[in-house]
Amino acid sequence: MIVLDKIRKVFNQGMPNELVAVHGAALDLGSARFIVLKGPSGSGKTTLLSIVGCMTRPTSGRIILDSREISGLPERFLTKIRRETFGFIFQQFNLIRGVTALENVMVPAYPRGEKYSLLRDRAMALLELFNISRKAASRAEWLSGGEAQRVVIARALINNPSIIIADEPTAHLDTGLSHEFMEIMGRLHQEGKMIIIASHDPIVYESGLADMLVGMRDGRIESVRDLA
Amino acid sequence: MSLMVWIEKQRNLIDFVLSSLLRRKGKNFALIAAYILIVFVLASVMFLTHALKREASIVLRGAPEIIVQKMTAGRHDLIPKTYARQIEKIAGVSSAKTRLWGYYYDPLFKANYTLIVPELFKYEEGGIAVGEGVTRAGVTAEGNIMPFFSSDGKLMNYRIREVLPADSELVSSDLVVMSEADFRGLFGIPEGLVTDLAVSVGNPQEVLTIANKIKQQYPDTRPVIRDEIIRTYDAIFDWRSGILLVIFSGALLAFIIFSWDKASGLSAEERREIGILKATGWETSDVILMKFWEGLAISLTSFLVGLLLAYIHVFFTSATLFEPVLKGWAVLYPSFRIVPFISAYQIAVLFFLTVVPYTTATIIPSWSAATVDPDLVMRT
Amino acid sequence: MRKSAIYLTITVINIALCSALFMHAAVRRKDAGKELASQANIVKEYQLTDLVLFTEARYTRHPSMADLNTPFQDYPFSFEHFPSGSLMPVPPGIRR
Amino acid sequence: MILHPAIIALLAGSALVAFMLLYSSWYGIEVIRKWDLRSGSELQLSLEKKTYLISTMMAYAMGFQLISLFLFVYTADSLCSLFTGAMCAAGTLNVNDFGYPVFLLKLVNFLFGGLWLVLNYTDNRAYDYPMIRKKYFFLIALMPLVLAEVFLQARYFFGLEAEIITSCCGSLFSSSDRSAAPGIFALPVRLSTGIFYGWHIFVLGLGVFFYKTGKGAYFFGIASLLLFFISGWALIQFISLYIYELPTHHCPFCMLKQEYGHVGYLYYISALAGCVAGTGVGMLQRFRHIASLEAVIPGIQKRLTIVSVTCYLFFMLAATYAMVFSGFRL
Repeated sequence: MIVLDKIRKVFNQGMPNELVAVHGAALDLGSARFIVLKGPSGSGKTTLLSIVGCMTRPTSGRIILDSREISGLPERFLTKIRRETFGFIFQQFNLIRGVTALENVMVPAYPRGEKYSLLRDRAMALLELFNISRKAASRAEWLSGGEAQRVVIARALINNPSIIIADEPTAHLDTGLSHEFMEIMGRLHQEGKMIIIASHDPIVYESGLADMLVGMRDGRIESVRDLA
Repeated sequence: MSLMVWIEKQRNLIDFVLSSLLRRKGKNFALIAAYILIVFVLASVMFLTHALKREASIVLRGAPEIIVQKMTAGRHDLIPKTYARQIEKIAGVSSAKTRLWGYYYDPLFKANYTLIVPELFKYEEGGIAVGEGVTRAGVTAEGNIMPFFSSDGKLMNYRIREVLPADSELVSSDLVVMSEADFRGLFGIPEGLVTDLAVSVGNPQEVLTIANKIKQQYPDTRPVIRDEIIRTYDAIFDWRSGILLVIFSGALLAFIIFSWDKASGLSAEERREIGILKATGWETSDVILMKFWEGLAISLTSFLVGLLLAYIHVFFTSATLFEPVLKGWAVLYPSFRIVPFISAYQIAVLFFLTVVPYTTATIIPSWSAATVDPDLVMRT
Repeated sequence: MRKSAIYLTITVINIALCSALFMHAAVRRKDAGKELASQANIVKEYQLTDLVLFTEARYTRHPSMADLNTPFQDYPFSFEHFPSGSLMPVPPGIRR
Repeated sequence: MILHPAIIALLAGSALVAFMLLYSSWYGIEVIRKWDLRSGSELQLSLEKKTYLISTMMAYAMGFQLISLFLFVYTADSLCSLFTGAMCAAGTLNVNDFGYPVFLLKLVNFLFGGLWLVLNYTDNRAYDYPMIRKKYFFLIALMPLVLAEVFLQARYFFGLEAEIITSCCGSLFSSSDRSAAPGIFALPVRLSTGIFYGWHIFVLGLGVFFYKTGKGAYFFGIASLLLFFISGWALIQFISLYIYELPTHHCPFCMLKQEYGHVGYLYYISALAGCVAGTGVGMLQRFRHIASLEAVIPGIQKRLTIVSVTCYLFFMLAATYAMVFSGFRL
């Protein structure tokens, strides 16, 4: 369960180039839902997403995750929550170059100190799940768009998060791959994971999978539509 | 956190460090090569000077306890034998022996020899014993004749009766040992005068007192104490490695600036990479730890390899690369195998001189890399 | 094999080699006893005071027997000019 | 000044440590003035980032400090041949007035720095950094000591001129008196051995008691701090005699040499680690009621207790070993 209360995020505070990215956003995102954040670029979607995902701390306001206030936590502790709760999929694939697909999937779990063989088996199983285990030993930059996309999803799942956050995931995919991506997201949602996607791509917000549509503009929440 | 988890975490981080180091092979190998070179040169200097210092202090323990020289107008002058008899009477002096020695410049081979007269010379007049270096410089051998020009211009021929053992070259390389009569004849030194005196003292604690007494009794002399000689060698070699270090510190500094620059000049690619790590669940201290392992992988490897190479250089090849420096313009250069006097202390000093500055130089850059905001990857 | 395992193996080998140096040094020092004794014998027998390291000039050959003014003996205003002189100062023990 | 590689290394090393501490203190002041965890302002975020840098720097600085402590002693030892009458580090340190103060400052700074790291480690385990101001005050208070060390060390090395006649360890740490060490150290052997073992066992007992019941942390802390001094005193007073197997050799430095199998390192390191860990237990006791630390502190204290007790036990066993297997009898 995630509740946002009067979230405000300011960049370059007190400088001439001060920028208010999010203006007092208040939102109850509930739990285990499929949420799409809709809005033009520069509307504050990404910033809001990174605040929800415990990547950035808001300048003011409160975030409550599973009835615990986390907005005042220093980074050391936020990271732990982020690692255990969220899986991320970025606009670019953001795979680490020069490293194999398998290692790319494993990297987020490295600091946890899990036994290496177990971790590797888990990563392989995920690659298997998305039918790209044959590419496990290929370097990230040798993967095709579709393969990279699936490796990225596998990476987001390696720490077994309950919430998946995706920022403009289809921006660099063709129509076919975009549909495939949404299909996988639908499958994960059915398995009980909460999905939060920020996008202005109709394939995403008209897919019929979302049960909550949030519209944003100029750093403010414009509309909240519950489709469930 | 249990120990196994901790170890596994460190190993995971090392895995990642190696992946990312190998990805930028060229740059990192250049860095490691420069690092190895630095360690190699420093370690070679320290190994060489320390080993020579130790060897000098062991070997020279047999040198005369006090050498008494006469000074005339500020110059070392011949000393009358009567001084020896007077000095022997000082309480505590067990003996005062005369020494005859000097230099001879051989115009044929452009080499400087040291000519000495031992207390007891084994061979008859006309026979000499020479050091290994002399036979090399003069292309001669045992049984051959060696020509010398005396002070009044006459040609004197001496037969080499013995070549001093090769393993003593460090102290005997340029020696020409001859009888007293030959020496006096060659240089025209009158009877009754000698080069200097070697005084031995019964109780080692009294050496200083006796040196002072000699100085009082004969104000025109200068006593040189053996401890002073050994101390002088210690100081010479400490000074030498110190000064080389100071000269070398320019290179060291340049290297440190280079590694600082390399560590802090994060490319956009590296920043993005660390952003990815942090966004997907690495904490700042994990990244700092990862950077610590990166620094350790580079510095430990370079340190150990540099150390190995320096050891081989100094003790297997007798510091060939430094020979021009040690040799200078000398024609005679002893060929000696240096006895490897090394200690953990030297390793610690080297470590402090190379690894510590490198590590310090990378602390701030690796911190600033580690504090890249995780949402960086979302904003770009 | 994991990369960390390879690296750790290499490092362990490196450290082992470095400790082998110490053992080699210890063995060589033991062997050198004869060599050192032979040198010490010569030193004692001929009452020597210095090592034959720098034979290029008289005062570099016997640093312990030299004076502060030795380099200038040839000519009062000449500067000391031998290569080893740039590395080796006049011994401090002679100064008093 | 003697131009020796180790001297250059030590001077450069302590300059680096001083620089790191100055830098940390500078930001420490800012943290003390402006820290506000509830705020998400950019200033606060950048201060939080700085705390990582300061922790890292301090950890490195302490590592260097430990190496430099031994390097300092060892360098003094290797320089002794340059000074008439100096036979080991004890004589060289006595060449001018700065040698011993530097050595003592190095010890003290290591102990305080170790305590700071314990405090920092604990504070970082709490989600609201409850001790942040205290720990930076501590850091700033540590500053003058470190600067003094750097300054005195430079004075010491610059003041070294070969050949000043000094007293060696023979006259420094011994007297003809049968009851061994001079001055404030002098106590009958039987009594001092008794004090050494008595206090050791007392501290070990307190440690076990604290581990079992969680009570008596302050006692344990103070007792183990005292034990450090008692151990050092015992080392000079009588343990050294067994190590050297000589009736008048009380030098605390010679035991670091190869001739004695570098055995001194065991004593020094175990006493230093035992003291930092043990005193840390007492220090943390003050903070155990802070809400966010309540769950954290007892665990850390227990681990520190294990470290401290193990180290001191090790010290005692090593000393006993030296006494039993020494050819020397008092």
